[in-house]
Amino acid sequence: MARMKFLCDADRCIECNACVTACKNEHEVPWGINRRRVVTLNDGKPGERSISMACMHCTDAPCAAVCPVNCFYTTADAVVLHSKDLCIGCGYCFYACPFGAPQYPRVGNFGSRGKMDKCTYCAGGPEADLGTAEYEKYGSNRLAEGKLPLCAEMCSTKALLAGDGEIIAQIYKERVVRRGYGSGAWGWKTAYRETVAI
Amino acid sequence: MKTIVLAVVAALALGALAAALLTGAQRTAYQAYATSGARVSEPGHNLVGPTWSGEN
Amino acid sequence: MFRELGRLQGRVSIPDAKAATLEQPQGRDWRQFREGWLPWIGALAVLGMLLALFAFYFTKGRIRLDHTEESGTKIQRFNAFERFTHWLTASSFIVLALTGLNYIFGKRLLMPLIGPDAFATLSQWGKYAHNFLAWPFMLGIIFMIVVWLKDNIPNRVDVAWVKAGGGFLGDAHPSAYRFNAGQKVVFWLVMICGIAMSVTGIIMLFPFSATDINGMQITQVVHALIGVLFIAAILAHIYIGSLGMEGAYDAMGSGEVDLAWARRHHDLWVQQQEAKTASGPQIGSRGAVPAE
Amino acid sequence: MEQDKKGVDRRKFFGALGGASGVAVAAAVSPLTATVAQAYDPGSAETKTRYRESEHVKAFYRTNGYETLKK
Repeated sequence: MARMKFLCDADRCIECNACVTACKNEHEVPWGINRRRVVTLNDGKPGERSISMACMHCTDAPCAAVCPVNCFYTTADAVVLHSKDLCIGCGYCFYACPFGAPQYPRVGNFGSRGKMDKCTYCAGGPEADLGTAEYEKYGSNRLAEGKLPLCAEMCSTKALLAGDGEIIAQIYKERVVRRGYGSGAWGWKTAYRETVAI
Repeated sequence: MKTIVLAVVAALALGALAAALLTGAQRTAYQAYATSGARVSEPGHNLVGPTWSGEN
Repeated sequence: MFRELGRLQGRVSIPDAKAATLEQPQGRDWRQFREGWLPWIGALAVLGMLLALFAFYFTKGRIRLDHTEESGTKIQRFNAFERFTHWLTASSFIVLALTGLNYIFGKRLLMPLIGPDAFATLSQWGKYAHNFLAWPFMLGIIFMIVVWLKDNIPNRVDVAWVKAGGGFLGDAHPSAYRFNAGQKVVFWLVMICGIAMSVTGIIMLFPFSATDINGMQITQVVHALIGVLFIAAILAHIYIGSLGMEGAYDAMGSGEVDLAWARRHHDLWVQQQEAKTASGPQIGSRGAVPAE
Repeated sequence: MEQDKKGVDRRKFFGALGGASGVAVAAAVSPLTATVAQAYDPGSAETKTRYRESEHVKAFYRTNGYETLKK
């Protein structure tokens, strides 16, 4: 069965932040919540790399393991989702997440920070697919529409890949072979515990 | 016994006071992560549901 | 590649400093602590203490009150403010302990029993209780410093008390001032643990205002570890103060203890009080009541 | 006399507590061993696979790998 993954080709990412904007628009994410963000390493120095990062939908997800109310679940597509009805906003998932994916609508004190929000791989939540309730809590469900996450679909430099992990890894490997270099699939070892042969 | 009841009541009252003060001083993400260049008004109720009161 | 070794810090265009951390593999270590070590440490500490107390109760039984001619005469041991301080701290501590344990064991023990929805609601309220009742607890700790610090400075009598086994081993009743060495240990334990819990708790109450993600993880580890040990220690305190020793509860319940009990457990303190009041208002306020 | 009676009641209470803690040990130990990420099950309708290799998705793979992907 297809296993959904994200792959950011850091040699192609130009830090245009269009993936961030597309995500915000697609799901009507409020200001201050960033399901996806672009981080620039070695900014202004030789070897500068920009990586678009969101929830990587890990195998054996740390957020799901540490959640004190077990509000996470993994779909058959290996997408890690959570229920905002169960979430108590404790913030443990943010401590455990290697990628800083979980977001909270309120930031000051721990007591009332609100329900956690994170990238859903454009796959909605536990409510019925493509319903209003699902959209209001989790955003749109493009996977149910037979599409892929918008951030990857609209990436102008084709840096951000989404979809079946085997296919996108193949695309990336062949790119690296063709151009002769590649800085690796960022976060894959942390998220999926697999060796990418590049 | 009277002192115990008084202490429990005081604990609850102080807890309620702390709740009121801390929740009042709470900042939302759209206030915290906006720069001066952004005009952020009401960010909408999306992703938390239309019945979200701004609490919890 | 270096990405497995450590944290990757970059720059982001959004004014959220913690978003600039691209990867922090330390999250997996924290997960290992929270899901691997903490439940075991917590279960061993709490259940181990319960079993130890259980064993103690059945081998040694309650520590009884000696019935002498002074039984029935009362002496004030804790005034109203001291009792208020104790119960303010104690009642918030109990809620904090239960809701704190809920973070560790709730999903393992309670969630299968009551279902995810009810458990999530309960945990939500538990979280509020934990966050907001922390403040009366911290106030109680401050009050305790004010009212009891002066009586808890260790001195030579405590050494003798410890050498005599505190009266638990054998039948000897070593001398003690207002607080014996065991009680001083409880006091300092509450002080050290309470202050550590308060400091780490405040850091976590205002996430990322004082430290970054790895600092938050370390803070949580310290808070959780001290928390479970604190709970185990307080279980022993609750036992000895209620079930374990006859007459001990009265000190915090009504504030007045039996003079015979006081003489046996805190002889030097009784002498001090008698000297201070010259058998005045503190002692025998109710007059002698025949022993039961 | 009355205190002796109390002691017996309390002893029974404590024995029951001890028994309960024994049950708690048994209950606690079994889930402690599970450290793999686990979560609640919202039902098969919610965890079913939604991804399909539709024309839309195939177009995405094609355009992203248009130089290299032999498919």
